[in-house]
Amino acid sequence: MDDALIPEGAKRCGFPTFMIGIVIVGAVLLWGVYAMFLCWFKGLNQTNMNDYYGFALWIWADLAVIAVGGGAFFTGLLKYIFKVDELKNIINFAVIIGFICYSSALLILAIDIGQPLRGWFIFWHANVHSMLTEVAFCLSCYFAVLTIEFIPNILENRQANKVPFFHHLAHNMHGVMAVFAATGAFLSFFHQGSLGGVAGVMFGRPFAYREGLLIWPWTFFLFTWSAAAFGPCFTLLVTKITEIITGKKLVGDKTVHLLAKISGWMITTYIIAKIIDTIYWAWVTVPSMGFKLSHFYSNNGFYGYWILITEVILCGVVPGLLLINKSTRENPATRTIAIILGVIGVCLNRWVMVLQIMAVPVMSFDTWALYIPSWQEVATTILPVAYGIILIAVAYRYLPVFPQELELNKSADAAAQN
Amino acid sequence: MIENKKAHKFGMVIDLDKCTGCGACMVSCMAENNVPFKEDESNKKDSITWMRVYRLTNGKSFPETQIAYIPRPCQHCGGIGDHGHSPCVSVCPATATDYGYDTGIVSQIYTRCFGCRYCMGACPYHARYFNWWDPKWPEGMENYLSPNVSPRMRGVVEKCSFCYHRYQLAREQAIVEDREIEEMEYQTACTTACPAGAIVFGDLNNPAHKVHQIVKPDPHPDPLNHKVVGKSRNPKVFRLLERLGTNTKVYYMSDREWVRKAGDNYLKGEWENVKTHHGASSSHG
Amino acid sequence: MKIDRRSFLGLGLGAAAGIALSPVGVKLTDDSSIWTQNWPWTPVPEDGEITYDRSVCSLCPGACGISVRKINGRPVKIEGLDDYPINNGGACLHGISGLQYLYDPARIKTPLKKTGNKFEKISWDEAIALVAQTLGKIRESGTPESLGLITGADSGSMAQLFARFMDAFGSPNTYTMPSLESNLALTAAALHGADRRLGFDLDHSDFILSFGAALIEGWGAPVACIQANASRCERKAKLVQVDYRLSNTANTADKIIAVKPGTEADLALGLCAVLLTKAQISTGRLFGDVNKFAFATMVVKEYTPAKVEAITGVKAADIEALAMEFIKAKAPVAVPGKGRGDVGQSLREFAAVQTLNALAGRLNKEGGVFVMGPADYLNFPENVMDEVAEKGAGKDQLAGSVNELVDTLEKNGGLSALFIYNANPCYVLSNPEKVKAAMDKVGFKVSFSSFMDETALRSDVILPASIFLERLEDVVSGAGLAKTVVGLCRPMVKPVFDTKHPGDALILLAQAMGHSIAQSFAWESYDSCLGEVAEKIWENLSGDGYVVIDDRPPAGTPATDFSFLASGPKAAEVMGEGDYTLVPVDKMRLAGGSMASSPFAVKTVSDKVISGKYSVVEINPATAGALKDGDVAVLKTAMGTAKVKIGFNEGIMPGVIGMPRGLGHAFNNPYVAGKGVNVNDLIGPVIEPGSGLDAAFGVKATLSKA
Amino acid sequence: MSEIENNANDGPGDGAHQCTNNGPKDDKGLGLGVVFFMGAFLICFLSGWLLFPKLLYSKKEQPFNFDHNLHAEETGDCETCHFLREDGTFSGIPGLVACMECHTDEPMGETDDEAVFVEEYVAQGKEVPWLIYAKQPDCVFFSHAAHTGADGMDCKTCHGHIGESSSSRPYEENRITGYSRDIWGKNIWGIKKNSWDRMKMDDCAQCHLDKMGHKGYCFQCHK
Amino acid sequence: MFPFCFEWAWDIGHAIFFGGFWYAISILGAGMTYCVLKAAYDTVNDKGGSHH
Repeated sequence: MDDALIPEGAKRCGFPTFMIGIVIVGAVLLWGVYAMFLCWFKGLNQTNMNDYYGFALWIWADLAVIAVGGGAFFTGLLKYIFKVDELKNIINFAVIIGFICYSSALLILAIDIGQPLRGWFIFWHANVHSMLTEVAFCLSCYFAVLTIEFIPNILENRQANKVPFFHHLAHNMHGVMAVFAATGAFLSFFHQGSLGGVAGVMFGRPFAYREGLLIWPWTFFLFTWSAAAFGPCFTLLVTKITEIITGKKLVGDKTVHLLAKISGWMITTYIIAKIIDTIYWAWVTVPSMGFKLSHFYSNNGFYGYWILITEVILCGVVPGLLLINKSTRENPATRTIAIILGVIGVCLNRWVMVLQIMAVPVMSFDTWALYIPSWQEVATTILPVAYGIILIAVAYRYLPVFPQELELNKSADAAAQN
Repeated sequence: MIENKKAHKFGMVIDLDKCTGCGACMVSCMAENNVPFKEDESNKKDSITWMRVYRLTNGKSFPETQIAYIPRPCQHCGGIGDHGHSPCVSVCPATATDYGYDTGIVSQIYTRCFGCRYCMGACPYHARYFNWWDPKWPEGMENYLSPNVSPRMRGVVEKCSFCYHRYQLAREQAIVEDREIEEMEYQTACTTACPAGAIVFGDLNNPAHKVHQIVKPDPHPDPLNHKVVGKSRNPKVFRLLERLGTNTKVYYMSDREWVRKAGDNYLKGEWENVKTHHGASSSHG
Repeated sequence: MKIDRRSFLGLGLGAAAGIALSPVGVKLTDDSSIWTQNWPWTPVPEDGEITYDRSVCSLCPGACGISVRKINGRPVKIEGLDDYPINNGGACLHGISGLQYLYDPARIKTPLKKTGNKFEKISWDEAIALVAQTLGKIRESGTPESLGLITGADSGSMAQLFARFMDAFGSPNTYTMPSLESNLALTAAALHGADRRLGFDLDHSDFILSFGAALIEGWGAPVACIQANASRCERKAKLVQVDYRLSNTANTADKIIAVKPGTEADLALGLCAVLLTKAQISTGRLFGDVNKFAFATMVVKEYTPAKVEAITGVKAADIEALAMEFIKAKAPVAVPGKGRGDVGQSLREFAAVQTLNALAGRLNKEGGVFVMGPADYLNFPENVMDEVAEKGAGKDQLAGSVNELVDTLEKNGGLSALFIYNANPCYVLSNPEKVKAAMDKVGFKVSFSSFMDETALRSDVILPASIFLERLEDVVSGAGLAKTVVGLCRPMVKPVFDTKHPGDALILLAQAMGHSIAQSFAWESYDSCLGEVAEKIWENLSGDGYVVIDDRPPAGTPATDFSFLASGPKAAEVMGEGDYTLVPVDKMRLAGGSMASSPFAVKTVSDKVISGKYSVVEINPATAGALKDGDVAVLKTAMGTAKVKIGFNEGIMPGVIGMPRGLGHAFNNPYVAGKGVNVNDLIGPVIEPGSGLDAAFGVKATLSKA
Repeated sequence: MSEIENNANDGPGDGAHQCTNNGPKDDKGLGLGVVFFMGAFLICFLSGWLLFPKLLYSKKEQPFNFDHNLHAEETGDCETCHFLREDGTFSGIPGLVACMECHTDEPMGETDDEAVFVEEYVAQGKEVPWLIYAKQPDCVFFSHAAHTGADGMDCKTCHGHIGESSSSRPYEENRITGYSRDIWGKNIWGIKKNSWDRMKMDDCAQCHLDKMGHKGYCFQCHK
Repeated sequence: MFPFCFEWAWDIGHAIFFGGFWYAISILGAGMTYCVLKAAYDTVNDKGGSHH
């Protein structure tokens, strides 16, 4: 039915099967959209956020998707600037994942604000000293970059590519992609960093506050580094999932191993920096404000030292080591474990930097505050996931996302034909 | 002409030994500033009270128990070094809140605010409140609203303004009479309401004002912590979370040591040094 | 001509480009954001000229002067009035939120008549005619004494006007709701003679011994007391609080004497005994006093420090030391009245405390207790009473107090009509179910309420009263204040609804009834009546807004009659069984009497007092057993059961649990009503013989996890 | 290159691309697209510029005509009617009581407007619901005392020559924002020629910057 | 964001921030403009399609 749109030579499931999948995920999407409209029309009272929890679940989701979406900029940086040519086999997919992550992030921000129609004030009336302003500017610009990076892939659709102008446009954009990728890397560096800065500059919140370099707290650099480190993990994870669902090998082992190796070294170096930062914070920064480390991890029903240990050791050191070690990296099982742990680790880090901050009492007579999100928050947080699945499904079906697909599945196809 | 005079630095000192926790300041503030209310206000985490009275105890058992009530308006932080870098002002992405260098008052402009709530996260005093709901008054009750303070709409942050409109009105009066504002002409609603007379408000920069005389703010940075300026040279006076460098303009006063200690966080043994330190910088004065 | 896809594409692109190059996009973006800044459903208060008007608040007996800020005549804010002799510029949260009462959702907007179970709107003419007709029939039947009146206040022209109506009608059955004022009057009557008031000169005392009085939480004139306490701190005058929980007053005190609840009188008598033995106060010194020897003998024998220790839990040595400290102070004063001192009080306790003052020679001394005469500034013309009135008014009262009246009515009935003014007995009195049952025995109930409260809901006809902001009235200070100030409450705004001044309603009613009653009420309106009867002080009253009748100690030492205590009255028993003693707790931020709290006041209340729809009970963690902070628990007493939340509080005596008073209202104001339980539902009245007071200071209770 | 030709014959394709490739054979289809494009562009462009501003604002007439010129001649200045109160606040548009200080129950002239004033407002004791051209939104605090009093500014600087008008122009209200058109200015882009053409925050800020060297702090003008 | 915005100031903070911002925007804008124009040129000059 839609054969004309499917890339030449590629095997895809039947259109009805495809639509059934889309409808099922679409239902979840609609649920999220319904919750989104509730938040827009009835206001943020639809959430369980409160004056202690001004940032809550979906801001965590926002930071988490941006972190894991960091795979796009980092892979792009490696491919186009450092000319790691092997990564051409996964760059398209990394860009799509990044596109999904960043469009979701922008959507979440649009739901999150109390006055969506005034959202543009952040640009127009920008306070350049606010980390959030930097986030907004760089995020939107980088989203434009991702769109630019995504366009050639879309234009390579079999039908679109027949249009000479589109064909040329895609070709020319490929030609100058390095410029876009460089700009994207520049923008990414700042918005990933300023997301870290959002928490790090809050000198009224000892749990969040970090000293730093010039105007940038250490969390600024840690966030950028961690996004670059864990982003590829997420790209690999989504690739793996896509391979499982499609039942096809889509990216060659060589590429996967290379990206995993790079990620492993990034994680390892990041986690060393993170450990140093944590130690300095715990032994120097925090005591200067009159706090002990234990203050942040006791006297409450949820946040214990477990969260620190899980984030740093289990989901930081462990995946780092697993990925720098050749044997564990090339073993699919241990590699998958490592990338899953890595993704959890970076999400946990964002959780801590968004939610634990709000829960920790600062005034000596204040108490811990914990919060449970409402269904509307959960639905709007799941919304991007559903949207992402649909977009990946559509892109995979109609666009030549994986250059190696045909080659890697030749024998299988041949076998099937026999 | 008005701008060129020496800048004011309006501030407050609250005598916690006089405060009875009666709540008159909270209500006076709500009535003065058109603060809305809703049916269930027992969840204090979404209940808008620009002035909030915290209750703390010394943790001992009856009859040794002691209570202290801490009225907490917006602290109008001057920020590290008192350069106007308050925790909230510095983070607002849309410049909906600023630091008035002429008064030391931290503003909040509801029509500019787009409700990102970053300022609330940055404020350790929970002095900022979000309008989760549209404000709604029972039929007819909107008749008592004051035109001097703009009612807020859903989706924006609000907070204590030190009753800035009272300053504006006092200033207009002074302008037509071609003179300066007197100390008692500009007083916040909570100050005037307090039946115990626990709140004193005025210009911390003006030695003739009572608040200055009680607080005796140290013009020099605290030698123990250079982030801290304007520390009180009165040993009974302290500020909340002074060590974070927020440099608040709301001072508290108590004879009770455990109350003064509760104003900030101290590591084991630190308090003993700090409590005797008040006089240390008095050599400047 | 072929219209194809390309044409549509052209159309679309052209339109988009055209719009993009016009101001539409920019303007709509900007204007839509401005729209959010001026949502039509967000009110915009009208601006105008600012004026200030002065009046007096009559929400509570405190009678503070208030300044009302108006914009173009529209009241927007109430503040304390500077230089007013009672509150000197201060105000309490209830007074400041006064404007919320003006537009309260529970306001009664027109006269109402009950038909079946529903209220029906009627006109004022109809309402007055209906009441006049029904009362006329009662008079015709020759039983005018079967009209009752329950009123909240005993002073001022409105009280006298109602009393005059009852007289002219021919009924002695007027009952005043218990208040600190009435309890003090009862004490003075028992000790010093009828028609006396007691005033405590806290401003000048250097040693205040408070027997549980919540001096800064609504006792007496709340603002005056808070200011007295602040000046006490400055003067370094001492406050010793006898209490079983750390009230805010206890917290501000220099010393707390922890007593078992309900044994305050015993401690006071124990202190008296110490004074008589250790301080060598010669009974002969008490000139002109009655039964002083009998009292002295009894108290020295029955209230030895050891015995008192056993009863109260206060160490004998501490009792002796306290007594000596009290007598040695320059200007000591002992203050009675647990909490606000209105309900749950016993005459024995008030008398014991006042006796302590008498023994210490503190009567009519600066910084002591003033035994004052009535605030005598009103001159009503002589009442015209016909034969029916003379006969009826001469009959005996049905009961000695409003509590006894409830008993009598519930058992035997006895009233055919009842006026209720300024009172909400169906909420305020202990065991409101019984009060409601008693009310149901009365055929015809006329309420003069401003709000559809628990009692108004059970009335047959409502003649809605304008509230204090809408009416003229003289307001006399009282409530334990050591001075007498008459203030003038003035209308700050025209009545918002179709309500009338209750004085006007009463005059119209009297005139509708005709005959001698009409002659007694021959005024054009209440306003002219007030001008006439208060003529003595009217010029100053209307000019300055207040008149200070008296603020010095009365001359001489009044005689004390010790007979009541000498007879050895027994302490009231605590009702029921249980591990805990439940006591009501008065909170400044919650109105406790007939006036419900405002939305603002309720908003300020801590989540340790109200949590959602639950009342939170205070309990010392040491005696909480398996219950945890924040648990929902079932509280059971002999009178009833309620679901409550547990709130740990180190500051309450182990074994005692405290429940906030002023919650559990049931009427149409979602901001105030439907929150928590009415503690009076759980505490049964224990009527004290001899005084008729409900002396139930608490009740035995059990708590179990829900 | 056969691909292109095929596409061109098949029809679908991008208009812009086809424009550059205008071979005579597909002139018809392409021309139509261009015509549609141009037509739609012109209609939308012109309505955006001409119709939209008209639609955006509603025109309301004042209750009756007011002759500022005449009144100003009688009283000699603006302050007689638009005065500062003793407390320094600005009285704004005079209320009925103020008008009645000169006017009486009897019409003072023979104009229809005077008759409307007397019959509909004076006789019924009703305030005249004037529509205020210079009405600022609720969030604005503006001290006339500080500007006309202390600084001695002329009314004209902000309000223009309204005092010299002899008839009341219609009041134009933005249908979305509810603002008077005088705030944004007559020009749809908000471009101004005179100091009184616009009354936006930027105008306040500009003047403050010029005179005081600083745009001022938020609370100076906001409440 | 623009020099005519209320918050705009000619100071170092704005110079760095908006310098970076407008720089990035110009790169993206210039890049895209180049691509589109070049594609249009290529299409007209029949150079497309043969490269793949």
